Amino acid sequence: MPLAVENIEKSYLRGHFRKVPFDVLKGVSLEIQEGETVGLMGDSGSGKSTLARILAGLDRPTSGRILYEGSDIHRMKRSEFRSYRRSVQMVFQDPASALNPMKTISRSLEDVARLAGVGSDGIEEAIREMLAVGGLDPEVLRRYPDQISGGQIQRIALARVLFHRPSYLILDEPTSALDVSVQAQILQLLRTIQKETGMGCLFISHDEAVVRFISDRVVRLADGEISSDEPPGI
Amino acid sequence: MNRAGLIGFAILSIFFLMAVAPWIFAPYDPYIRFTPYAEPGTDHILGTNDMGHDILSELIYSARASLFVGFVAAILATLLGVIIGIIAGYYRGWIEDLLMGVTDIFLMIPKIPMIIIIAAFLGSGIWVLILVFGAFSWTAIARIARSKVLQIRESGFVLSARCLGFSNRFIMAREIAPNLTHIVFPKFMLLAASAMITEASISFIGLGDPSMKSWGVMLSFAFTKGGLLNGMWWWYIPPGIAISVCVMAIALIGYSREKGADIGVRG
Amino acid sequence: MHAIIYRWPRYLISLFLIITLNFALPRMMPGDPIANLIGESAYVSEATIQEITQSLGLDRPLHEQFTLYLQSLASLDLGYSYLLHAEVSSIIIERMIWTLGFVGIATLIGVILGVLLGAAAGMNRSQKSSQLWTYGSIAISSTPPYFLGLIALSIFSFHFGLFPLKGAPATGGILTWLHHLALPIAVLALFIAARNCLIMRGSVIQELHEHYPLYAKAKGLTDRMVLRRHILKNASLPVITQIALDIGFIFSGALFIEIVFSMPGMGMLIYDAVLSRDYPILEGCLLVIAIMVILANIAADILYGIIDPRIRRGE
Amino acid sequence: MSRLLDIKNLSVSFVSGEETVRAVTDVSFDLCEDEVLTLVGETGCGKSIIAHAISGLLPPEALVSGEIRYKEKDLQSIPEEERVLLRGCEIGIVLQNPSRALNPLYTIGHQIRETILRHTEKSKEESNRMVAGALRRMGFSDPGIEMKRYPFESSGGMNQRFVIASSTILSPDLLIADEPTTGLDRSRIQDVITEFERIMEEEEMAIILITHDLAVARRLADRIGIMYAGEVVEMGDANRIFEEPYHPYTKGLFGSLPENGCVPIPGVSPPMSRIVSGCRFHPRCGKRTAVCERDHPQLGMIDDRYVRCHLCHSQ
Repeated sequence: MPLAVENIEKSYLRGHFRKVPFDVLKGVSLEIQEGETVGLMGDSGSGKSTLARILAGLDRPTSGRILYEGSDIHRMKRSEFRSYRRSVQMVFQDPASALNPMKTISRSLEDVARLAGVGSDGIEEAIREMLAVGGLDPEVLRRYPDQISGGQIQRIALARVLFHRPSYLILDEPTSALDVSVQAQILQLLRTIQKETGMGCLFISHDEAVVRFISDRVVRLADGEISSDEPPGI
Repeated sequence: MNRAGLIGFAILSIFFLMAVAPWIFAPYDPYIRFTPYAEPGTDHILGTNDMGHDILSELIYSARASLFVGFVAAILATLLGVIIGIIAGYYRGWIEDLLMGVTDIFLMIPKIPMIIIIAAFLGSGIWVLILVFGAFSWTAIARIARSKVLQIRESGFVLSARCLGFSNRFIMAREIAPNLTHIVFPKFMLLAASAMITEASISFIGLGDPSMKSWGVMLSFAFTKGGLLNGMWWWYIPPGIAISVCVMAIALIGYSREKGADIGVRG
Repeated sequence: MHAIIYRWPRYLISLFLIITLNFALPRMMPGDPIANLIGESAYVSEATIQEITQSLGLDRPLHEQFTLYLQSLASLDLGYSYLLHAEVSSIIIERMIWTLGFVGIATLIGVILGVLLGAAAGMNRSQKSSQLWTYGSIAISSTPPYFLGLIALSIFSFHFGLFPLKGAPATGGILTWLHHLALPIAVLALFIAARNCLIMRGSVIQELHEHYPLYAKAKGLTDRMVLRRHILKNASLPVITQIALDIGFIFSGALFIEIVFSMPGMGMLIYDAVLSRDYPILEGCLLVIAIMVILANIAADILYGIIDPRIRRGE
Repeated sequence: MSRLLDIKNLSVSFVSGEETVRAVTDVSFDLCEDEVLTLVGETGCGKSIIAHAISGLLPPEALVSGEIRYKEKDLQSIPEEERVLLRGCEIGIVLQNPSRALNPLYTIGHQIRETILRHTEKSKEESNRMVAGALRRMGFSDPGIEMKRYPFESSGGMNQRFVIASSTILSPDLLIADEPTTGLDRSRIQDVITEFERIMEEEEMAIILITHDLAVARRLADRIGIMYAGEVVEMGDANRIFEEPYHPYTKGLFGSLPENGCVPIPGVSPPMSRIVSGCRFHPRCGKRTAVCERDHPQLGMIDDRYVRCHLCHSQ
């Protein structure tokens, strides 16, 4: 089942004293197929992060529909929306704030497992599984996020959202704050995971080379509108 | 914690012990009457007051009221402030506008005159002081909590928690609130300090709780019953010093936890 | 300017809240409302009570009473003190001049002293003198201001006899006046300086963590120039807001210092009113102090707008 | 071309508590007039520390050893007053995060002018003309408007160009740019690169460019130094190194670029507080031998460049 947005518009009121409406997205339509990686490019201010947040259900569009399994997610029943939430996951840019700094890694993973309904006896197994997906040493478990590297954090963030077995994954500049050698590790990990799970991905980046490497299709966003949508080879 | 903070902690612990078990420290029951106006000597290290009460014992027994007012009022104000700040910062929109408008309005109400007038009408009592102080002191905490929440709510771990499907309550209580401790704790300590000074001030003008002994009440009697005019320094200096030292201990702990503004030599 | 336009409803609501509270307190509190309105220890005749009931509309519903109350406030009528036998407004004005002068001078000295010491303490944190200012400020701000006054009084007036015991001369020229006021002003100024020193110090340290001081150094400015031309201005922004919010606190401190020095200002007025439960006076004082705090906040907003282009030019 | 800068055995370390962080170890290089040297490396490799050490902007707790000779003067031993005056005048410095490098409370014009007024006797009007001229050369058609702007009114890319203008307004002999493109959008990065290219073309200036962005390095550098764990591991002509890297780390770094297939280097960079014995790269090197684990390799000349690797030398 594809994930699609139809004619999405989003405007904010800007300014503290005189509120001026500001259009971030001006009618964007996009469809992501299962198993497909769509690269989304654009400068800051082009609306790419806003689009990602709308897809993840974090923001509501001013108008337009988000369709998943044929129904509009903002017209869903609470329980349906909750299951949508789990099917579409998101990974964020800044590794420094990707995990709660007040929790140990083990605690962060445990909370997700519990949320997914894993009982106390299954927790350890669940955490081991998540570590295996991220290719991480169990030694990181007792650390706090500021005691491990940015690359390790992004692996944990990735492994954690995969625990919900989402059908779609949105990645908002997941490697922009990382060094190239670490970026290569994460991109390779993402490729492997995607091959195994057949997820659809929306990969946001401002780096042409990265997007070309990872995507099946490249969509460019400029001033809140899609300016091109083509295979990465060109 | 730095050295100053540790010293503060040690001093505060002693005061707490005095508050919990004053009989360990005090030489007499503070209500026994000896010869009034006795000068400091071997029997009464700090002399006696106009009622003949041993001043040192009174001083030690007074720790309880002062600390109780300080910390209970601070806890009340902090809880209120943190809850309002988190809700305003997390939900944003009209809830934020409303709550922050209320905060701004409360911020401008002069606290001590307010407490004076309410205590004058309602009669003096420790709970009047605590409730009124709490009701008018949460504003600063609400402001800093909200501005911190505004930052945190956009950070990856909170957005991820929303995507992962955690409830808003879980996110506010378990993801956001713990991250506020290091900015709220110093303010909490300073609030406790400020509540203790307020108690001492209010008691000084005769609006203290007559059923409890406190340093402010002691000072008030020393001032009105001629302690100052007769040069009986042992009557009015010790309670004042006790307030200052205790408040300073609390403040030192607070400042030592304030990020960036830490006192003392580092790096 | 935008900030003020944006915030003026808050000032108004704040004032309105105080007025409403003033109106409600005597009428809601336990006890006889008449006693609450005229003060517990005031003795008045039956006829006067009738008159008060009439003029305040106490026999009418609350909202009509409130309208009457607002009308009298609008004509600057704060009520009548049956204990002092005078209009509350005229009593307060007479006393306020003292307090305003006292607070004004002390605030000026205290703020300048505190900001300078705080800036110095923030710039060189490891210096001995910086630590002295810092710990000294913590000690002073940990002390109730009136206790500071008591100590000053007992040392300088009792032991050394340098200053008079009472803070207000009945007659005499400016020198007598200064002689009487020097000690209370010094105590309040010290108290204000201590608070501002800590605020400024924290503010400077925070600015030092910013990147622009480093870039200013990269232009060839010395540390002293960076402090004077860059950090001082930026760091004083939060201090302005803080002073405005502190005005209520400074006033309260001043009231207690006045009591200790028996100065004929609002502090003594409140003290006497508390002892004799002269409620009209207490209510009038609360309103006046609240108005001053609001005015201070408006002034701070204007000043902030002048200094900070981000506010001046809007978003 | 004569030598402008000569750095010998520069080491910088920080002591915090029990730990010693050796941020830079034994770095030597020289720089000719009119030459662009780029130091490339990943987070924490010490490249920015070198920039700050040359500029004299390291925090006081940094322990610096070695020699930094600028125009035959040892910058470490000249008096601080002399060194301060070099900054902004002879040595221009551009820092990362331009929007934070500028003071939010002053206009762009004021902040660029500050450099001129600090180092020359020029009047305010003359300085303003100079600033306007510089901005016009950068392609701002109406410099008057730009000069009246505040930093919060311009984008990050624009602010970075203002910072560059300010740092180069007195035509320094040496320009040190620390991550000037970090945090900017691709197209803004392009603007900044264009700006550097213009400076290289129009002005006689030696440039040290610190960056982690290989694309930027490739565009601008004459010579390039690759850093790993506080050391230079390979240094030489930029084109030659990009064509054919020798050191295993350089090879790994280029291989992890997406355009080269994203082949990652196994493992992670070591923490600078616990440095491994032998070659610092050996735990991650696929070709390591017993020598690599035991002996620390020296930076030696191979063909046209310097390389720090046992294997390259034994081939």
